[in-house]
Amino acid sequence: MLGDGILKGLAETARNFFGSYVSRDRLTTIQYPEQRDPQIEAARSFPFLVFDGADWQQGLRCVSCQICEKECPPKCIFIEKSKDKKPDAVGKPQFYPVRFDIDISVCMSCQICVEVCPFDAIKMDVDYDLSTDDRFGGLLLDRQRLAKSNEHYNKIHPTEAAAVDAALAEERAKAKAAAEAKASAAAKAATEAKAAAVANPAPAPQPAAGESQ
Amino acid sequence: MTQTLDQIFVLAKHWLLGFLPAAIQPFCSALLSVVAIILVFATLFAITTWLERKGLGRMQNRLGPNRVGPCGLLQPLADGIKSLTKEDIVPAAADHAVHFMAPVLLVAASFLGYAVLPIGRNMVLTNLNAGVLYFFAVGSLMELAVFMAGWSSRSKYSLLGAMRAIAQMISYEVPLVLASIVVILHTGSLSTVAIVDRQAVYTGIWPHWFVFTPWGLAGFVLFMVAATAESNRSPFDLPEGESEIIAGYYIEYSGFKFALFFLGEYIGMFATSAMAITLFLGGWAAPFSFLTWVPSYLWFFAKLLAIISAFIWVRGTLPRLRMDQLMNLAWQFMLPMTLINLLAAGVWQFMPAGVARWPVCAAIVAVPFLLLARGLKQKRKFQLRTYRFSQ
Amino acid sequence: MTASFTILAAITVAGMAAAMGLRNAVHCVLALTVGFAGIAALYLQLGAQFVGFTQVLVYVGAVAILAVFAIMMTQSRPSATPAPRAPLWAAGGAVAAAVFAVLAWAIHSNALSVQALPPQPEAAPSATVQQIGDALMHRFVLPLEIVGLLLTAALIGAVVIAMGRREEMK
Amino acid sequence: MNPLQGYLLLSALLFSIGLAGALLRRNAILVLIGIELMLNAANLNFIAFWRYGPVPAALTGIMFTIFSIAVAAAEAAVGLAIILAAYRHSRTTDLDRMDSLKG
Repeated sequence: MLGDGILKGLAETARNFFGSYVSRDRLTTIQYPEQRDPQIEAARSFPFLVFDGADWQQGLRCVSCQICEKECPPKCIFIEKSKDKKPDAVGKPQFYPVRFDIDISVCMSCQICVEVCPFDAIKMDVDYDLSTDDRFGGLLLDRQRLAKSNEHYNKIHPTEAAAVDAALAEERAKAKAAAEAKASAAAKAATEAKAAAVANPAPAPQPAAGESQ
Repeated sequence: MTQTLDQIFVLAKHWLLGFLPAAIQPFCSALLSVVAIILVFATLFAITTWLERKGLGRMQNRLGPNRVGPCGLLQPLADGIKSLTKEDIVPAAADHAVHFMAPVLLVAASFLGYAVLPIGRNMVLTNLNAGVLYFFAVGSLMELAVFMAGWSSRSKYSLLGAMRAIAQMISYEVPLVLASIVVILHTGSLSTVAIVDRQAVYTGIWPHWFVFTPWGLAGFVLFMVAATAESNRSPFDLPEGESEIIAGYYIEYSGFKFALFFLGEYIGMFATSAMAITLFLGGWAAPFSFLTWVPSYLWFFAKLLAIISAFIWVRGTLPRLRMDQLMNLAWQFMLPMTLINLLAAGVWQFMPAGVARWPVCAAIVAVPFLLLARGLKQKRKFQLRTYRFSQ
Repeated sequence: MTASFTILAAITVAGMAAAMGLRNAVHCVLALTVGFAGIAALYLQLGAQFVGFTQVLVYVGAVAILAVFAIMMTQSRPSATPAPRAPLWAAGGAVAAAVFAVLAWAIHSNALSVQALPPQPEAAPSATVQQIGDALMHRFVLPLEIVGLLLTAALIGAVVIAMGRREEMK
Repeated sequence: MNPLQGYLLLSALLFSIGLAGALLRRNAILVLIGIELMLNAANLNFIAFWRYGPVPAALTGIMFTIFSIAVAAAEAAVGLAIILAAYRHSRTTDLDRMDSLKG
C-alpha cells in the first residue's frame, strides 16, 4: 500500500525519540569543553617544533635547513636562518632558526614537513582548541608557541616518539662513540705528545648541549 | 465560572476599551487584537524553534540545545540576539529596494492569514463572509515575496531556489484548496466561524469534527500533505535544499532579514496548521462533550502544538524528495485524490443520513486510493534518465 | 469621494502607471501586483468581498507569478527592455490620452449623470458567498459551464503550446 | 461628482494606462499585461455599476466580473504560453523584432 513505508519510518523515529529518554547509552553526545573523548594516538592537527631538555631555545632540534619550508604545499612555513652557529645535541655546531612561523590558517595538515624533516625536529600536534578572536596574530604561530618538549611528544604519540627517540639515541650514541674514539685518539696523541713534550693533558672537548635520554 | 474563564480575553478587551472614547474604540479594538495575535504567535515561533531542535535531536539520539538556560529554553532568545546583532549584508549587485521588501512582505503576508482564524469562542479578528477564500488569497502573496527574494539577490542559487519554491507552491495550492473545498461543500459557508460552529456540536460525547467522516479524514490527510509542501517543510523542502542550492531563495540574506524569513516561514506553517484545525479538527471545540469546561483557546493551542509536533516528527523521518517526484506527487496523486474526495463529499451530502453512507463514501475514497497506489507503484521502473534541456 | 477612495485610487494608478512605464520588466510586474492589490481593495470598498479576494488570488497569486515566470524564461540576462522610439511614444501616448479624454467627457457629460441613478445606497448591497453560489448555480449555470469548458481548454492548450514538440526540443 | 463617477473616471484612467502600455511597450509580455490592465479597468466598472446601480440584488455585475476574471486568467495562461512558443522560435520577446514570417 502507498504510504506504509512512511508509517514504518515514523515508527522508527518515534522509537528513537522515546528510546533516547529511556536508555542513556543511546545518547552519544559528549559535553565537549567539560568532557572529552580520549585522544586517539594517530590524531594530528598542526605541526609543532620538538625541543630536548628544559630550555626550548637551547634544545630546539631544528637546524633551519629549510626543507620543510620548500616542501610545504600551501607555503605556510616561514624560516629565518641564524647567522651564527650553535652546538646541537651531539655537539656539532649548527644553524638554528631565528624565526620559525607557521600560519595555521593556511596549513592544511598534510604532514609533509614531518615526512621530509631529517632531524625529527617537526612533528604533528593533536591540539584542536585553536579558535581565537585574533584572526592574524592568533593563528600565526611563532617559534615560542610552536616549541614543545619531547615529553609532550612522547605523551601524545607514545609509539612514534619511542621509535624516534630510539633512533635518535642510537645516532647520538654513535656520535658520542665516534667523539669518544676521537677524543681518546686525541688524548692518546696528546699523551704521546705529552710523553714527548711537557706533561699537561688537555681535556677533550665535551658536548656543550645537555643530553636528554 | 467556566464561561468567564472561556471568555476572559474577550472580557478583558472590552474592559480595557471601556476606558477609551467611543470614537476610537473600533480602531483600538482591532489594534489590540492584532498586537495580541502577533505577540502570541511570535512567542509560539520561539517555542517551536526550541521544540523542533530538541525533538529532532532526540530522534537522532542527540540532546539538542542544552546550554542556554534550563534545558536550553533560552536558546531562541540567544538566537534572536545573535541574528539582531549580525551584520546585514546586501549583495552589491542586488536590487536593493526589492531585496529589502521581500522579507517584510513575507512576514506581513504570513500574518495576514490570522485575521480569519478563530482562536477561541468569539475570538476571531474578523468574521469574513469569504474567510477561507481570503486565507488562500493572502497565502498566495507569499509566493510573490519568495520570488522577490530570489530574484533581487542576483544569485543563481537564490533564483533557482525561488523558481523551485514558486513551482512547488503553485502546484500544491491546487490540492490544498481542493482538499478544503469538501468542508465548504458540507457547511455551505466560506466563513471560518460558521465552519467551526458546525463542528462544535456533540452526539453523545462524540464531537462532529469533519475529520471523523471518510471524506474529512481523506481531506485532512491530503490537506496536511499539501500544507507541508506549501510551507516548504521537509520532506518537501527542495526550495531550500541545503545540499544542492544551499539555502534557496534566502541564501543572500543575513542577520535580521534572515531571521524574518525564518519567522515568516514558521508563521505561515502555523497559519496553515491552524486552518487545518479550523477546517477538519473542530477549531477550538473540545474533543469530548464532557471536556467543554476547558477554555476553548486552550484546545486550539493544544491542537496546534499537536500538529506542529507532527510536522517535526515528519521532518525527522523522511528524506527530501526529488523535483520530479514532487511534481508527480502533486499532479498524479494529490490532484486525482482530492477530486475523488470531492465526489465522496458530494455523495455524502446527497445520501440520506444513516449508517449506509459511511461505507459508500469510505469505498469511494479508499478504492481509488488503492488502485492509484498500485498503479503508481507499478509504473515506477528504473531507466536511464534523459534530459530535455541540458543536452 | 471619500479619503479612502482617493488613497486607493492613487495607489492603484501609481502602481499601474509604474507597471507600464518602468524599464525593468520584473519591476513592471511587481508594480503591477501593487495595482492589482489596489483594485482588489477598491472591490472590497465597494462591498464585493468575494470578487476582491478572487482578484488577489487570481491576479496577484497566479497571473503576476505567471508573467514573472515568462519573463524569467525569456530573458537570459536581466537587461532593461529598450525604450520605444520617440515618434511611437508620441503617437501611442496621444491615442491613449484621446481615449481617456473621450471617456472622461462621456462620464462627465449629462448623458450619464442626468439619467438619475437611484438614491445612493448607504450600505453596500449584500453579496454573500451563498448568494453568489446560488446565482452561479441557477441563473448563470450556462456561463459557468462554458467557463469551465474554456478553462479546461485553456489548461490543455497552454500546456501543449508551451511544451513544444518533443523532437524539436532535442 | 458622485462616487460612481469617481470609479468610472478611475477605471477610464486605468484603461488608458493599459492602452498606452499595450501600444508602446515592445516586450510582448508587457503588452499582454497592458491588456490585462484594460480588462481590470472594465471589471472595476462592472463592480461600480453593481454597487450604485438600480438592481444590486441581481448580482449581474459581480457575476460578470467573476466570469471576466476566469476568462482573463485563461487568456493570460494561453497568451504567455504563446509568447513562450514564439520566443522559442525567434529567441526574442521584442515585438519589433518578431516581424519575420519565415519559419
